[in-house]
Amino acid sequence: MSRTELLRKRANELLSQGVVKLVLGYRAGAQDNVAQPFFATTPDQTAELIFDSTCSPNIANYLLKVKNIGRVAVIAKGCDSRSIVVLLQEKQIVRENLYILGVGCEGVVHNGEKSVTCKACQYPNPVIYDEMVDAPVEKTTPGPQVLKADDDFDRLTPDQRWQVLSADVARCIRCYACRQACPNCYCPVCFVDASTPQLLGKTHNISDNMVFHIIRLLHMAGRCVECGACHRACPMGIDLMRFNRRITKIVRERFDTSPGVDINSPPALTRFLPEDSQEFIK
Amino acid sequence: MMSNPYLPLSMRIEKVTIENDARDLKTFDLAFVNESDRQQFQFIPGQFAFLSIAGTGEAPFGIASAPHEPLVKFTVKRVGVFTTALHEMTEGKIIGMRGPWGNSYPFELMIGKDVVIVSGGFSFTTLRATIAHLLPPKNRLNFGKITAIYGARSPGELLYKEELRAWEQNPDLDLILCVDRLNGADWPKREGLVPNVLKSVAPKAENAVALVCGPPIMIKYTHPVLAELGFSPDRVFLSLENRMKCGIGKCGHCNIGPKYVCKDGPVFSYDQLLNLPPEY
Amino acid sequence: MKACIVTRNELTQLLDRLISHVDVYAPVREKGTANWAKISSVDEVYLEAVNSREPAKGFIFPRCELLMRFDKNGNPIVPAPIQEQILFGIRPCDARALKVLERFFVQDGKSDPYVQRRVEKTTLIGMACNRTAPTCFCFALGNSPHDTEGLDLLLTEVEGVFLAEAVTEKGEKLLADLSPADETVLRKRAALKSKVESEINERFDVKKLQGKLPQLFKHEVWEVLSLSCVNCGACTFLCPTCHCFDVTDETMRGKSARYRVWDSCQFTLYSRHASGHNPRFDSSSRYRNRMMDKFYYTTEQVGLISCVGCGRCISACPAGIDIRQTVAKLLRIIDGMGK
Amino acid sequence: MGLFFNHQLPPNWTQESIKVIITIQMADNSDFQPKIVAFLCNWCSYAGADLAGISRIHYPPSIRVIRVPCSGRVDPFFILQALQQGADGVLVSGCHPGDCHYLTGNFVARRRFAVLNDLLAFCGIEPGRVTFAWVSASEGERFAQLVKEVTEKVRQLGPNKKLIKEIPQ
Repeated sequence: MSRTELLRKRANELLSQGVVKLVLGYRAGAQDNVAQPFFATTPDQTAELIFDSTCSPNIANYLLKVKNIGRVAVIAKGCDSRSIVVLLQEKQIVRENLYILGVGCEGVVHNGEKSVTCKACQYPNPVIYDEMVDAPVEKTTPGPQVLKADDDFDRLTPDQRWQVLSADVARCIRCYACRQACPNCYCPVCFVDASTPQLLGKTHNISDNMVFHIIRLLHMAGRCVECGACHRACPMGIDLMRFNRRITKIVRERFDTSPGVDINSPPALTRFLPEDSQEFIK
Repeated sequence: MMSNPYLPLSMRIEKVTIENDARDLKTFDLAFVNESDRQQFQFIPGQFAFLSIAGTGEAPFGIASAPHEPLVKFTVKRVGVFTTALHEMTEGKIIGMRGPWGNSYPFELMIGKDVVIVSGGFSFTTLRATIAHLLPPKNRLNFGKITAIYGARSPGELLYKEELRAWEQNPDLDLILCVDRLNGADWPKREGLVPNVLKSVAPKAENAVALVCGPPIMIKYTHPVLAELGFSPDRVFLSLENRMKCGIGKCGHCNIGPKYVCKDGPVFSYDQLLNLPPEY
Repeated sequence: MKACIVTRNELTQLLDRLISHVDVYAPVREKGTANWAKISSVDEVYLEAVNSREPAKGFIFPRCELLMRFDKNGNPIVPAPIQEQILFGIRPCDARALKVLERFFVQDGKSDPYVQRRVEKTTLIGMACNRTAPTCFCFALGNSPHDTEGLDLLLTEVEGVFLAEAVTEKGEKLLADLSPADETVLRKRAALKSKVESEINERFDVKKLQGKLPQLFKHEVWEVLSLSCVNCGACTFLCPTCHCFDVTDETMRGKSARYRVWDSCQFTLYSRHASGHNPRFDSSSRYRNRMMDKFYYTTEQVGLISCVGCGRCISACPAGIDIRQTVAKLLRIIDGMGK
Repeated sequence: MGLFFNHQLPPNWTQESIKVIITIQMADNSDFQPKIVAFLCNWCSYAGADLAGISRIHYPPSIRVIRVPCSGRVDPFFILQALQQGADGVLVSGCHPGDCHYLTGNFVARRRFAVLNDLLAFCGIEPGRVTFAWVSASEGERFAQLVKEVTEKVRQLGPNKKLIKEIPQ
């Protein structure tokens, strides 16, 4: 049986046996390049479920929508499962209400090719699950790696780096698709929406755009699992993964931890060690 | 360039009155800096205008004064950045105002009829304007019995206290004041929520028009009572407040279905609203 | 109106002449697709990607527009109007969208002066589509990839040369001293038209939709439809007809000014009252508002539906939502209601 | 006349030479006075600054102090906002690790600052625009020294041209 068939079979069983109230997965999407998150509530609906390289939205994002309806089965890729771990650590969802159907992932497509983040994926298989739908996939990429593009970028002078990045974020239309597509951006009131006082200007200028992206990253520090959902969501094609890769690199190198891998190690910025490096402090 | 509806007229703050014990409600009486503006600014009670502070922002408020009154009156609650800045303004300061926007209460329809005014909290403003507009002899004769029920959380929260005292003595107007709960306050008058008081006062419905303005919750419970008293939906008028940015039906924020509160409202008859989505 | 044949050279000359004395904007290559930019030479024009990443609405309704500057005493100063501008290579769907915006903003009585003065200064040279993208569905809404609505001049590439049809006086002026088109070209063009239209298969009964939508307000379908929506503003910001804006003041080092910036009905903040009460507090009501606005509200307001079938919301959606599927579903429900 | 000696120019008054002088004057960045926003923790660094003042230790008048209860209160947003508003430099200072009045405030802050520090470097904000330091209540001398260094560094960097917010006109 194909993976999709196995998936439908299990989803169907879980629903008909009443183990779960709802199966959260994907169905064929608008164009052939983005699958649509799908909420199957009856066994026959599970026939619509699919899992393939178009299933790029981070499904954990939708757990927050259905967290109050009882036990939910969720079809999770490696990155999705890491987001779930972060959400569990931050007490946004309850493990008992989850039934994680793990699926191995060979990477998702974006603009017709393998998504840039998947090319460096460290966790193609779920880090947490109740059952694997079929056999785990081979991890193809070697240990933590920064793309060549990043090395080249680092060689630039500060001014050149600023040039590149500010030109990129200058195109940001502040539609906040990046925020909305991210499962770990769940604040009831985002700092950009804070109105008393208004923290961030609404007009379009490099400064505000850049500050938006920097603060967004700081909020992601120790929480971003590099799923690339924001990167793929950006309608202006801003290279958000360049920022995300950097923030995870910083966290990895400074605090020797990767978010959402170990449920017992809380997000890096919520804890500290007395011996944390402070070479940058006078 | 054609007349620009976004340009504020400059107004001088003539008088600032603290209205309530909580001190978060202030009334600003504004005078036009330019005589020409004063002549052009023609409005009818029920309409609203945007107050504006350069570099801080602007926000819409119902006009609380009647057309014949010399100063334009606004009562503002301190909630956000703009209203806080406004509350810090003192007499003599210049601020901006643009308007008047929106429709008004249906005075043509009200002619020869009784008028029942139901209001709660600080949204009394445009109804205060209405009463002030109806009372002068030349207008008063055109209308039947005027009953006004006005309630607030506590005695200290009632607006325009001086004026209310005077109006209570006024034979042309039957004014009933009430407060939600007394908790110890010395209050000789009614205690109770506006809808209940309305029920007990029971103004007669035939040949009468009801004007309602208050918080969503009050409106919700007032409708059934009015229906019970026999007010048909087309004789009940509400003044709505939605978030709005432009006042001329362009910014999109204040839509209720295909209607814009700023352009087609803020005053809607209840039967109009029954045909619109409940987005207010 | 006048119709002429324009060879590539003639077109180049025409553009060069325009570029020399007005701002000419056109789709240029950007990040693997096309987007609008000011051009200094014809070579920059890039029409291979069927449509530009962003719609052309920014030219009459910018993402961030200065409404007024304030002097030291807080008196407003309105900025000077823009220069004449020409949009070259705009697609018929986007031109139609600009028409919708114009109708909405420029109405007798309450006109928006900022949009109005931009509209007056803008000339639209359209380029008919001879092929479609998978997300295109203008024809499904009863429009055509060869429509002239809203344009001043429409160019259609016919076997290496261009058929130029003037739609307005503005457009006709541009065609001075060009040879008129003959029958054969017009016939070939008609063939192209029916060919490209045949690439779009769906048909939507828009009249039925707008007539019946008001009855769907309390329908549970919105709950279902909005489940996969994450309420980002991508669809609305890339929509060529979405026109909602926020007014915001800025004060920096003594300078202060008032701007308007695009806003989206998909945001929670959009409809939240100062009191905290929010008439459209949940995802489904906001999703509903967008669909209703496209196919019902704007027909009440300006007599046109405000979806032109450009398909940007489809390709931009991070959740793979397809407005065509939504419309189809709504129509199915409406048919169901009939029985 | 001083002008001419400063710039070794021929003492003549032709339009030429005066134009040259003006250009030189304008290009001359030496009299750029940096504005530096300093977030000082109430218990250590602010007291340190106080001590510097009381002990009459001279340091450049370039800093604008904002007192915060603890370095842990310093939201990275504050730092960025200072730069947006036009500060040429930002100094953030709190108690030495272990001395925090709230025991662990500066430990938590330290991780946050580390990330911000690296991120700003990545974005191309010149190293030295934003400085972090630990200054105790007894280190008046050190505080003055620190301000001297920071001011000097920022003067070398020149005015903040990157994150400063120019509102569209």
